[in-house]
Amino acid sequence: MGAANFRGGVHPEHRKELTASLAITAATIPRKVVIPLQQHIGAPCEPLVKVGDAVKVGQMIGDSEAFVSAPVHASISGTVAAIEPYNHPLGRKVTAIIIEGDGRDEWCSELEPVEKVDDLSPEEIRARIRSAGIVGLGGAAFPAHVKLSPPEGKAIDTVIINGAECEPYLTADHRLMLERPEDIVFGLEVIMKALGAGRGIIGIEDNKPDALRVMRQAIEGKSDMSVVALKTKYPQGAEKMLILATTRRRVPSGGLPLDVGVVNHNVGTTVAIAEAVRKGKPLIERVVTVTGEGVKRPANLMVRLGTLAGDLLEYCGGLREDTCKLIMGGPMMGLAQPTADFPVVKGTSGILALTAEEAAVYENGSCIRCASCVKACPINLVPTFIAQAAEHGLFDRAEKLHAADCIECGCCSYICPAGIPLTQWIRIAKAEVLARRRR
Amino acid sequence: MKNSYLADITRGIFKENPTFRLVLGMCPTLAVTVLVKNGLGMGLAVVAVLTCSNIVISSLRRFIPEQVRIPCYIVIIATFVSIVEMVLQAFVPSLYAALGVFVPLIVVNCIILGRAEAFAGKQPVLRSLCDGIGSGLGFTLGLLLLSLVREVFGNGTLLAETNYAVQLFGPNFEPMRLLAQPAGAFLVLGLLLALTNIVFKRLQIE
Amino acid sequence: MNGKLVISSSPHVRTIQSVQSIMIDVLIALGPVALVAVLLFGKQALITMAVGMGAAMLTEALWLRRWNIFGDGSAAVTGLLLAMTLPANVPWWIPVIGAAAAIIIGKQLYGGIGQNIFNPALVGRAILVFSWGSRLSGKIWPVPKPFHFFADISAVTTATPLAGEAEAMEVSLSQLLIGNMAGCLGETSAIALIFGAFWLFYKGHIDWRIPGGYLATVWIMGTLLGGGIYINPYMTGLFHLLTGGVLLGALFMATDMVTSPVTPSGKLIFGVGCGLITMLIRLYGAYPEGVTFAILTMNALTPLIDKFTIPRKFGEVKRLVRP
Amino acid sequence: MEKLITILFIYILVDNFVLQRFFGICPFLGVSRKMETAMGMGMAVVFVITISTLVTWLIHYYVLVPLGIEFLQLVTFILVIAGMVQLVETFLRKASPTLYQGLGIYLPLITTNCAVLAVALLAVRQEFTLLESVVFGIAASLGFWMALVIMSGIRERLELSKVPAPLQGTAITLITASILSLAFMGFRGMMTL
Repeated sequence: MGAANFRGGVHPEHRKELTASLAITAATIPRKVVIPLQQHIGAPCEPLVKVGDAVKVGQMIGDSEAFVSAPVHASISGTVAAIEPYNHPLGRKVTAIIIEGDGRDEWCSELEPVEKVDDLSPEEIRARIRSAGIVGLGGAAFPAHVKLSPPEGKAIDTVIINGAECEPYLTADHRLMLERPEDIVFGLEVIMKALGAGRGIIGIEDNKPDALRVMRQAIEGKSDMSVVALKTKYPQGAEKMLILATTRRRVPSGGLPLDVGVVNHNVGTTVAIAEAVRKGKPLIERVVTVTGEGVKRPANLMVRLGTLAGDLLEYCGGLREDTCKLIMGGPMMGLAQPTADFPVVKGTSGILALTAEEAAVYENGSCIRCASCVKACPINLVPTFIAQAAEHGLFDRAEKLHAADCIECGCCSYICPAGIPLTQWIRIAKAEVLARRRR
Repeated sequence: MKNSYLADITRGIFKENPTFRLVLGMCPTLAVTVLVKNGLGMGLAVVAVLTCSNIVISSLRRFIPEQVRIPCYIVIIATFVSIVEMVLQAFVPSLYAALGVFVPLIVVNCIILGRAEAFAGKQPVLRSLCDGIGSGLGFTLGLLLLSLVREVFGNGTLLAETNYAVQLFGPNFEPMRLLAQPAGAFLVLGLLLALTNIVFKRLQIE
Repeated sequence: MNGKLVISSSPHVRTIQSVQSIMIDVLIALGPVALVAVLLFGKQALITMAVGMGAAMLTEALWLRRWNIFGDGSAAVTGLLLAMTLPANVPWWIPVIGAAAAIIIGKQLYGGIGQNIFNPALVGRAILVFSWGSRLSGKIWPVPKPFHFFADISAVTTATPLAGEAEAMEVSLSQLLIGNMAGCLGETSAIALIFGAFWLFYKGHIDWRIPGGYLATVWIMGTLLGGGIYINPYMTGLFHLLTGGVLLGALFMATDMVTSPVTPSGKLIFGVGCGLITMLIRLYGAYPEGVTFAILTMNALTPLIDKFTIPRKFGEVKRLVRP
Repeated sequence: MEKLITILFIYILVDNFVLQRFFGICPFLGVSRKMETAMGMGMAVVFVITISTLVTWLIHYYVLVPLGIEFLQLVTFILVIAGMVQLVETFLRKASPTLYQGLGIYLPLITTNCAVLAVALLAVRQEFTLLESVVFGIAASLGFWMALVIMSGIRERLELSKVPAPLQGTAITLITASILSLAFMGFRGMMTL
């Protein structure tokens, strides 16, 4: 049997060799952190502290009443210097709590550590995960406890841990699998328990044989878990593609994984869940791959949330002269940043500095109808037609062509020989179509 | 006042040229323009019908009830077309044969009904006469241009099948036969249209 | 770090493939065919192809007022493909007019690369066929003189194998494969055509569906009707595959990206349609060859095919697959 | 029977009314911008041509010829067609409102579609029998419909492409028709009457 696969996708250069062999090291604890009150999908948090308050590491400093939300915690000890709007990597200013550190790194612990999962009920697990402020660390930043609370009548039988890490350059998840396999297995157990799921699958792209080996060893003796080798192809880590590849189930258009009895979590999230449940540790740090030809010393770093990207890049030796693009996330779906003055948030899997040589230039040439985008689209759309409709403002036509189903993976733009920024056009169409539906 | 008569004539030839500006009466334009002789013949036949029907419709405009005006117009036009058909058949049978079914089809040539509806049904007789002549000549001009291109390059002749026939090129010339085919008619008309679009744009700018 | 950071929408990396690289791949794929044509028909083949390519590139450069004669390479492909559909002994002005018509009428009037509805090379060829038909698709074709580069190939002529029963009987299978027979430059050698097409398949520039649908339809119709009750026993399915422009058309013309459907099922429909029309014309029409008309007709139907074959989107299922 | 099939085949493909015979060019250029209108117009034309051919044929052989007034052919035919269009319109409005909604707006335009009169005249000139005339009408109008729909598909695509300004609209449509006509010339000689 070959590696698990899906239809479509592209094969961008991996460029993971820059950091794949570098073990995760802790970055220095910053003097100042900026903690946005919204680092997740859902309702923003209200601050629980005032300017001038002293805070300790792990202290909850923002929370919300809403179910779909996640609290935020202080990631260093010190004083709250300001609560004001600050640059957010998603592109707008968001109210953030700015903490000046005292350099002492004093921890506060509100949760009791547990040694055995069996001691906790599903409700307790969910409560711990929520209060730890855990969200999807793969980038989507969807609150983890919400995913673990399926609505009535939706039975979940399978939990998939996403270790595909199909984005080029990024190696954070890869390193976690090599270095923290027990945490991942423990986290998976916890998730399965919370959902009452009988099957756990860890999906890993087959360009990471060492991770496959380590994880296979880690699950030895656990009959309800399996490690699946995935064909190396972008976007193998996209929710729908991963579920199709590992279980042959198709998430219906407009539906969620739980519609096919599946919940999936990223490797990083799983580790965070393990730590929250076992040690009571809130989400105050995460692994960030700082890489790209523009970075002088690429690294996989354990970074306190709220650390400014500029400080992190400084720690990695600074940027090269010919850096032309700074990206939060991977090169396929990440967001280009105008400055390095933005904090690491829960969804920051990587900080990428690309030189002019690596970064693509899209010039919006004439479509030659080569159908590369049609072949590449994992969702079976006809990207060039949607883009064309969007370009001419024909949003009815774009809707008929299923613009709203686009997962914005970027395959079509990547593969287009004419250099048309198809994904960008489709995003415009998708936004318009969704806006019209709401109206 | 005189100026307005002249304007009625020139408007049909240039500004509202049926072929190039209004894109009307395309069927005969494309079909009969293989030779200049046919194009010219068709053009003049339309001038005759258009002028006569314009005069009659204009002079009867107060007596034709609004609701049945279209059938009335059609009967008037059909009458003149029948007359022209018989005249052609009697005096220039070769032309009549060449134009074929397109002679009776002048009835449904949208230029004629269009002028009746837009102009002759509302305007006095003299002006309608001028309008008829103008639009008719404009149409003839279109046919002439198209048939000129098609005959010269598609056949290598000028005014073939008439007493003034000229062989334009030497014996080694191989004419572009395509232009004499239906596809050639579409092609040349399309190109001429684009060309007039360019010319008119330039004129309007200056 | 100097200068400003560039802000743009993701993705931030891109394939190295470009329109130009695709066109160069097509030219490479046409290499073997061109080589065989020169070996068979000598200098006249070389002149015809060079003139066709040159005229096409020059016309496009003049139209676009561009100094770079090669540009994205699409004009060179059009010119070469047009020359491939001509016999070796045409006068020089035939490829010149054909290439100019192909570029202007077939392509630039529609707005240039990617915008045209019809395959430009075939538009050029169709215009030539109906203007100077006796020059390029008459009954009399030059006979190849292999390896005689300077020979005058117009001296000895014959009919194409497609002309009728007697002519079909005269060619052997090896002749059909190697191309040592009367025909257009790019139509004679089946081996060279298939060899070249492999490069395009390897590079992923052509989808199997168009040539597959085309060739299968021709073979099936040829076997059922060509060698059966109609016309003659020598014109079998294989004969129809290897003669005339079927291979050139199916592998290089019908697969033209711009003028064929983009959807997978659309491509198959397109291929089958081309095959059907080609064989209808060959078996029942007035012309011995139908490839040009078949592909042009299907080009016209491409927007409709595209419109009605939009693939089913991911997860578009009524019933959920649950274990 | 064979003749009927031949007529059908010839007037759809070989001697296409629009592309080879230049009948109905004005609606062909005018309503081929959108697929939906092309479909509606095509359907309406098939409807009207079939019925009017039947009626004009009957009038010609049972009224005009016996009375010896063939010179009135043109006037009667065009009046019959105009009347037929009116009649079809009224009938449809009562009998099938949905169909009327689809075809209604195109019906008045058909009076000046020269294809209708051309079919009526040619049916008589070519001395077709009644059945042959009706088949001829169906074939000619189906050919018209086909050309219209093909062109509408192409024009919907052209609308999104970069056709140079002077050619936009009718000019590029004519050039497209030219190449389409070229392609259809390949069907020549497949069948003859």
